[in-house]
Amino acid sequence: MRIARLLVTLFVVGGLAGHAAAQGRSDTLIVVTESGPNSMDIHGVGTNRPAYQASWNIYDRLMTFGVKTLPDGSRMYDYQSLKPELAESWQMAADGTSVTFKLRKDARFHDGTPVSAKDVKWSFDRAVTVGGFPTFQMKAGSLEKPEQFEVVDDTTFRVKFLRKDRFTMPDLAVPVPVIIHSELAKKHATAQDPWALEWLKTNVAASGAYKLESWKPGMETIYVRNEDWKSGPLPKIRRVIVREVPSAGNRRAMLERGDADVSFDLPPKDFSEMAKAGKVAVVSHPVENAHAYVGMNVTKPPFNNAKARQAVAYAIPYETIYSTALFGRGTLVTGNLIAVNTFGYDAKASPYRTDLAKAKQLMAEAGYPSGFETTLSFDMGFATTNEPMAVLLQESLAQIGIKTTINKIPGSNWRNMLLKKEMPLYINAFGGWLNFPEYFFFWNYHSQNAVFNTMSYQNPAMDKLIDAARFETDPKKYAEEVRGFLKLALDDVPRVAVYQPNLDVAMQKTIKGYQYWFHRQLDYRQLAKD
Amino acid sequence: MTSTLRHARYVVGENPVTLLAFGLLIVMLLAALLGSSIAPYDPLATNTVRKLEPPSRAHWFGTDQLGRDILSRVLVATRLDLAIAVGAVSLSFLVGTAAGACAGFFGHWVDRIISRLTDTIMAFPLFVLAMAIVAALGNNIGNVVLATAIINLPFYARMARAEVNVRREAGYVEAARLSGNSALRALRCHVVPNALPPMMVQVSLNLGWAMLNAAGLSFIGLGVRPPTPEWGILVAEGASFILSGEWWIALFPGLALMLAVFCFNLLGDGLRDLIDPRRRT
Amino acid sequence: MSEPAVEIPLLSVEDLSVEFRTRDGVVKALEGVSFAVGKGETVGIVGESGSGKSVTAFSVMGLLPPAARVARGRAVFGGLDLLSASGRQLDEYRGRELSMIFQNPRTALNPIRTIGQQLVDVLVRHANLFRVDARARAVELLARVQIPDPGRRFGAYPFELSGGMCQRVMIALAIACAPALLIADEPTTGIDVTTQAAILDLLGELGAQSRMATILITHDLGVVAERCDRIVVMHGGHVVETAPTDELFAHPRHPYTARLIASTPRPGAKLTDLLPIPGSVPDLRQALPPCRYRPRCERALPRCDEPPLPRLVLTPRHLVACQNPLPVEAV
Amino acid sequence: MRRGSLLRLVVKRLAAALPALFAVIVVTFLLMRAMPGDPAVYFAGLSATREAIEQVRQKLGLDRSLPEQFVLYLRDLARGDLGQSITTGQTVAYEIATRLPASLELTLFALVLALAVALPLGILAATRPGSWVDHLSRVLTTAGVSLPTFFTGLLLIYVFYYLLGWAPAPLGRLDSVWSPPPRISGLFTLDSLLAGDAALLGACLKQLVLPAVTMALFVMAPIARMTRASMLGALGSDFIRTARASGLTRGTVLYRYAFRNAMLPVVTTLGMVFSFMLGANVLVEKVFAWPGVGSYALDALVASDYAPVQGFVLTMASLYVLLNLVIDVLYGLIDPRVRIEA
Repeated sequence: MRIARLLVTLFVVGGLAGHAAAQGRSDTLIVVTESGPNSMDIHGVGTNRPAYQASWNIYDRLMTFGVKTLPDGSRMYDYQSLKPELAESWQMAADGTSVTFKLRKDARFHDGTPVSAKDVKWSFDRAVTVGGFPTFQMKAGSLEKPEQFEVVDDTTFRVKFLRKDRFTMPDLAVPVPVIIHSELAKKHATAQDPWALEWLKTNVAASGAYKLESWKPGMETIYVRNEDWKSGPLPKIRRVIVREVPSAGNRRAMLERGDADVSFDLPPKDFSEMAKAGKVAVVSHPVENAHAYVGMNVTKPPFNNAKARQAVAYAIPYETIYSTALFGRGTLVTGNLIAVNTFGYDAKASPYRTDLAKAKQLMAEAGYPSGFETTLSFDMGFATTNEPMAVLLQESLAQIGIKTTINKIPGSNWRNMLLKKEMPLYINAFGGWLNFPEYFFFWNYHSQNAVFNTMSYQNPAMDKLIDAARFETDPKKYAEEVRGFLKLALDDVPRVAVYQPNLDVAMQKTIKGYQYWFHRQLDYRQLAKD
Repeated sequence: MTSTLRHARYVVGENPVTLLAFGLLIVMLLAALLGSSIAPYDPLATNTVRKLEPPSRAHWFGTDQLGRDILSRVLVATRLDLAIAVGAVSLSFLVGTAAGACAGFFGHWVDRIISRLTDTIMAFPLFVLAMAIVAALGNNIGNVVLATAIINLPFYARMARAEVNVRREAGYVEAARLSGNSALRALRCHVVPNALPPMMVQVSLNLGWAMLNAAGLSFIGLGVRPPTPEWGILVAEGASFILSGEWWIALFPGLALMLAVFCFNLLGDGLRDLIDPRRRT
Repeated sequence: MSEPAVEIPLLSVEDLSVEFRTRDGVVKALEGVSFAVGKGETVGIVGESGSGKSVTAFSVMGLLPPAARVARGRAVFGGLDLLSASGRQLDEYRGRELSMIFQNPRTALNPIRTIGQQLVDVLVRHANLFRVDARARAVELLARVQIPDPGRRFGAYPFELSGGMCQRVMIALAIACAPALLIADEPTTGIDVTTQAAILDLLGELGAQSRMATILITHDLGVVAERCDRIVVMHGGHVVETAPTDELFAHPRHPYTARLIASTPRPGAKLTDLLPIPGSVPDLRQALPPCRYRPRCERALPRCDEPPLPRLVLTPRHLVACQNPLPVEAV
Repeated sequence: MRRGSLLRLVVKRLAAALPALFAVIVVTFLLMRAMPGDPAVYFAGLSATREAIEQVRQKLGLDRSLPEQFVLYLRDLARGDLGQSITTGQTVAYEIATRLPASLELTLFALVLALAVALPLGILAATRPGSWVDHLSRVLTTAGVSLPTFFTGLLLIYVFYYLLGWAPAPLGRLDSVWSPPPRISGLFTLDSLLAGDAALLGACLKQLVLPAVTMALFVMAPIARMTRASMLGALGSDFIRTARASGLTRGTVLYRYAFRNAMLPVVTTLGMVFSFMLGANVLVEKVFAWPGVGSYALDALVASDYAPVQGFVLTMASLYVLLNLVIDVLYGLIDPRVRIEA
């Protein structure tokens, strides 16, 4: 032991202790994360989630959401209030068919070029044209064609509406419609690549609050404050270092030892213990419009039988999963499909609970008195919670005669498997950015059969209710329609919601100003370090 | 026979470490044979009321996240781990030795082809090759065994080739041929039996390595399906609990894994002593 | 058994017993071996392989393998008992006062060091020379052992030389510091037949030039007959007879010596005259009779089974270990 | 070694390695395509429509037939283009160029550490075979090789970083308060030494210790074993007897005579150990967030990102060929007999 100490001392000679130095700098934020951005361009193909965080802090959008403080003192974005970012003001047309934005006159890109309306148009044209995720997201707000976007003059920009859609305005404040320095980008565009997708993947043409100082994919990303940022109050943090630390254990250790300031994505157990230990602050928000569920493929036996599906819903050991796999981080929903903080939430809506006798009886009614065999699949990338959940589920299902083989599927294949829609029984999760029940149901239960409708559930009655709710203007009718499709989904039960996950974040107690965002990424602009 | 026994006794007497290894092997074999009957609990049964309990009188090795008894899981895993190791090693031993023996015996183009193949495997970063094989062929135990066998092949092929070359030149084969035996028969009856003993040493050393390899694959999530207990998986599961102080979840299966590999390695040394006292290393 | 020598012998081995611990039990490789070597004298040690010749030499040099143990005895050289000397003391003596050359000279030299470097290593160690000066001495030595073009050979590796050349290098190593005693253990084994005599002649010359005593170990009586002053005959780890060369050949007293002489080809003898020695070298792992030649001996008597083995002093320079020695007229 | 013969040796060995390298390329290519995941689906994102997926597939060139894809791949390779990683968005050549030094540095450091312990242990054991020192060294090194590296790594982090706080955070090559030295070799320790920055060197070494120890523990056993065996062989050989008979000191006999000869098989073992380490440090890199090629390949493999895996395997295979070449040359430097034959 003494030799080891000597060795360590030897190696320390000359090096000042790393974390002491890090702590001494109150305007530097050290974030540790499982994986980092793979692109700086949110419009690119295959852009991953951490890239949204990079994009969110580097680029500006026309508008952003306001902030509200919850009863427990935590802060979150306010969907009801749109606030200016690059646009200093906007005006709805009297006929309601367009909106006109006035851009800030003092807004500059990082290279000093003023931001103009043609940059906005180029950026929006790009988002609706390149295909894939950005186009899809724009479409969710009825933003579909370049013709909708019009440059009025250098600082005036108009968006024409295709139809009356209450998602159009908020959709302009989500991460996708970023404003890109079009002149700079066009210099790097080619005939094959008119939107400079290649170049913008690794380069930045932005006007946002942070500049990219250095980016080593797979290692770290360093941001530095844009001192000339005018689209909001100047951020307090001068420099942000985002380090990729793949091991959750290491991330936790670093937080607890003060070597890191903030970390998302830790196993629920770590959050629960850190919250108890009290060394670091743990802030939690139930993720809006999200749940983890047990899905069943309704196109094939045995789960084409609603009774068999109900049997599963009665056999799930909800409480045990909640306390054991989740360590109580999240909200137990026992089948309820509308999240606690989403319109239409009704604590008593779901009839389901753990009731093995009832489950057995349903199995018999379904024509499977002696059970059946099937496979239970989950995404290996989320094994921390999925695996104990699967094991508990397997054990419980065995008691009603359903013998399952657990199938861990590597992340690269999981999406493929979801797309193929062949897995009979699986654990999965969904979360929507826009916090509306019909938005959720449209993607998950509508017979357009989007990839999120993993159960291949198709029911005209359901479609009718969802479609009606999407464009409903009468609040009363709307509430009724929501109740309607919820009831239908609960009766048919192609999927059983088990819990609503939390967005947990652990940070040093000196970190102030954290707020929850629907995109679940960290907004450096709001943070401060005492 | 008695002289062999006396020799064995001498080797063990000379080398207490070998004795230790033999002891460990016997314990391990017993655990593999009787595992499920001597395990105090059902290794698969969860008991969430008693989750994450440290070692106690009721649970000597503590319990895991789902309240399963770790001692029982470690005990029951012995059989599977041994099976993976033995399966992988015997597969690569059989195929590798046969290929290597053919290469060494026939020479010429047979030798060239087989040597190229082994060169190719050797040039791969072996662990990544194993990962890719399991990922490509499907994530199950059978493929873990296969992948481990493939990355071990070159060692056996090369060794068998070298041994056969030596024996061939030593004249066994000429003699057998002159007395009217076919080449293959000479290979089977004279060369292979003589080359076997030194290869057995390799087998023993390799068993340990195969186990570690399988455990490594488990660690990154490839291999055994939950809830089947397997040491590598148990360590991997426990790894995330180390920092929160639940060290027993990873430690005990880790120790079991280590002891098993340790035992095979020492046993290889002991075997070598038995076969050839001069080549002891 | 004492040696009534005229002067104090250079090396006096007394009652030397060596055992080997093996997995099959203890092997008594040497038992009660005694003999002496005078200054400048050339003594031959002969016997079949396994008779203990080399073990005797290795014991004297302190080069026994770890499994061997000196059970009894002394080997006094220049007032120092070599058998109880420390490693450091031995290192001071070896190479300077007493040195040894081995059989198979090609493997006896370090394969990855030039022969010159190896000579220099020894010279630097014992002759208090700097490496630069040692080089000149080394070339000189190579010339002395009649290696042609010594300056160029200095940089040669052993594998570039013939066996005979290597043995010359070995000899150069051994005589580098002008030792008082040189032990040559089968120096011609592993060497081309045509050069064997040349090597032996070189050894003889060097011994004569510098009054260096030599122990010549061989299984070939023919070799020692011409070159040695005295001969020690060994069998099964015992010294069975010691005598001046002429007397030994004229009047061998031990039955084994007689057989050995009879089995050695000599000039003028016919092949049909050669007699094989019956039986084989005793297995030293078994329980042994006091006289280890007993099972092969045609002159054995019942009292041969009774210990101890007598050691008869026939003349001050002729000793034999036998209950029933041959009469003088036997040959 | 004469220059001509060295050159001939190099050329001959490289030519002989070409078929194996080509086979490696083919096998990797096929293995990657045999993966169950569909990169087009994966990278198009969850919300992608079928058309979007097809678009991505076309962009990645995966809509072509396998032979076509292979020919295109070979054509790019011939131009020195290893392709682009979709996960990180960078070219594979760039990533490997920046990450390989990290892996090499870790591996070299671990090897030096292992040698520093294993060589003396092996020699000590060889000079006293069968003694308690011998047994102890055998048990210790065997224990090291019996531990799965990921387990050792986690344990070391827990004890030395989390509990004792002696080691720095397991955060890759350098704490973020430091900026890396100007790039010369890519090895931070060497570069900071060249830059004359002792403090930076200290910081680099601090990060290196735990992962290097983890790896060193694992490879000590084969080195110690081989050293012991070949030392035993050398010590029992005739020329050592000659050296002792010449009264050379114990040190000279042990090091200048026995050890140098014993080095030959040890060097061969070292080559094997080194290439094994390069392949096996995947898990160590993962545990210590070490930005090497191993963790890069692992991530790419999990994501079915073809180009990085292919590039990684090819780099490793080439490295393996080079390494064997270096060992042959080294062998020639130690052993004059080999020189002549070559």
